Amino acid sequence: MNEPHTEKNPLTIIVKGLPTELPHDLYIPPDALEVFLEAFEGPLDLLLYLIKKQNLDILDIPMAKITLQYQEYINLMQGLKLELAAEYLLMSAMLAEIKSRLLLPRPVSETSEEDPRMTLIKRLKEYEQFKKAAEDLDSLPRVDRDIQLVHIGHDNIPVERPLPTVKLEELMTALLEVLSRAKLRNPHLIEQEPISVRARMASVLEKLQTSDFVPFQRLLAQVEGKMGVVVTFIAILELLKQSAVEIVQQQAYAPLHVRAILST
Amino acid sequence: MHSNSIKATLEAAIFIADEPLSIDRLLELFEDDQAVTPNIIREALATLQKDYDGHGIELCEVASGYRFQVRVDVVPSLSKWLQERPEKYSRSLLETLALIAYRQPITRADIEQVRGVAVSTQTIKTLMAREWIKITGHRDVPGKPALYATTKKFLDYFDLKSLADLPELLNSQEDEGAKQLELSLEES
Amino acid sequence: MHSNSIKATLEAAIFIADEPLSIDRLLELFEDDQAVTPNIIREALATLQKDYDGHGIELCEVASGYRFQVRVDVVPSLSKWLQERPEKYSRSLLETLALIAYRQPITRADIEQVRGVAVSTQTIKTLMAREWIKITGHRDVPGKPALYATTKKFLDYFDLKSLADLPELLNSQEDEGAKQLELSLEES
Repeated sequence: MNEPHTEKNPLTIIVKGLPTELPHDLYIPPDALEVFLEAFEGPLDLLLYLIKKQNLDILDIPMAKITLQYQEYINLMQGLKLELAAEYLLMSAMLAEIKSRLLLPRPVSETSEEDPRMTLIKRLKEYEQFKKAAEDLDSLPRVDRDIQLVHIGHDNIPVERPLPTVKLEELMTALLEVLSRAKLRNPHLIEQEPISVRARMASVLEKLQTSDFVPFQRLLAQVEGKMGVVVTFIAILELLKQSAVEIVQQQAYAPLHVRAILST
Repeated sequence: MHSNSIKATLEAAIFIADEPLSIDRLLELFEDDQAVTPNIIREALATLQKDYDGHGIELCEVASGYRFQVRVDVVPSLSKWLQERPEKYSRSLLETLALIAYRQPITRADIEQVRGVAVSTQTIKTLMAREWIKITGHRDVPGKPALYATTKKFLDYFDLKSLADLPELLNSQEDEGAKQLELSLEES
Repeated sequence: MHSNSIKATLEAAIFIADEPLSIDRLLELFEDDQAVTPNIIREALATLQKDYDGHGIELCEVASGYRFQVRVDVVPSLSKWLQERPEKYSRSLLETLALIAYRQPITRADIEQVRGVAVSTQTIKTLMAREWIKITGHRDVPGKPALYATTKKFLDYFDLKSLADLPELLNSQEDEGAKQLELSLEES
């Protein structure tokens, strides 16, 4: 078994001035632990680091030792009340399980079940593969950092903006569509609006064409009952809103007069 | 520095710059090389200019310095290529145009009556700008609404000699539609 | 059209475009000239590429087409003018991107399985916003998770023509590794 070569370790910088009560190969001062944890992408990354640090082969991990080390890190971080992602604790449990299983004699019948160590090793190797792939990707030449793209402005080139084209058939289709829609809609309208506000607006305006001011009351003919009065009232309001008519009152409580505003 | 690599550096620099580069500005690239003088740069630029003979772009000297630009003789092919694909007219515009074509002269309120929704001012403006419709008069009702009709340009565009050449509404469903149109226009 | 003027037109078009141009897009330059085929364009581009030998810029082919770039050996001389600090990408973003690139199409759960940690929504968002990845479908399992794949823009950004040009994965030695594993387990 190789001894840990901490001096080759990229983390040696944060390794000075250690408290003596830390495990002998955990050369990290407590205030650097958070930084330390951030340096890892997860439990697999941490595990991979522990293995590499001791020049171990992934395929030949001494489970007991690695499990112990991993758990020491985890305990230390928990002791410092650092919030650990659940994945780290899950891995801790998994390692403990593998270790305990290896201590038990393997029954012959258990061959069909995959060796838990094998599963871990596969995952570690797979993660290592993509950790390396990410580094490779990062070192590829890339636009902005290594590659300068070349463009020439084209403000001086006039660009036409062509108008949309229409075919006669499209016009026909549009017409047929609007007509079939109108057909569906019309009976509806008639039922809902026996007296059309629109028509009433027109007749109100007609009455206003004859003389200057018309008394408000005269417009509200009662021949059509309550409904007629309401519709006429709405029509007048609508005309007022459209600035088609104006309403005047000489003094408070005096009769209202309506007059059309003639467009010139 | 070798003259070829001076030229290559100048070339790349002018290409990546956002504005024309003066000799002084280009000289800054060679601060560490005392041997590179303004004259050397001028010579390199002159050679570079010749290198681009027969190319689609050229190195030009403008008031504030040097820049690359597209050669005039390729501009027409590019201009057409750069043009954006024409947009399509909205269905509401086509319906409005169809109603004006088949029931002219017609007011905006008439169109709204048949379509059941408001006709946007933009639609009318677009059709007017295209000179496919015009105002032929005003209906003699309160508000004197404008009466729209199609133009000669409209007929020309659709390759029609007269409005009579517009396709007829043929089958029964269409007859029904035509009747419906009459009805809804009468009501308004 | 004369071959020289085809070449000049292609050249100018590639220079003014904001993105790499495909043969198809370039073909649109010659819509009115039936004689110009994709092969003629390819030949013209090959000649153009040679024309730029010894220049400060070069014509490069990437996944989505052709573009001009400053020659790698000239970039250092321009470094003074290229002061913008290029963005650095986090390890988690790079690892996620690597998994999508090599294992596409892949779900977020697949990525998390390999990395042993959760993939943040922000990471996926960033990759989507850069248009380096896209959703190509959904896996037919409960929850219908999205399947991610890389885009041509991703390849363009990393100066690659196709996924086959990605660096090879670390030798997985799966068969050999498995054998060794058996051995070491026997020993332990």
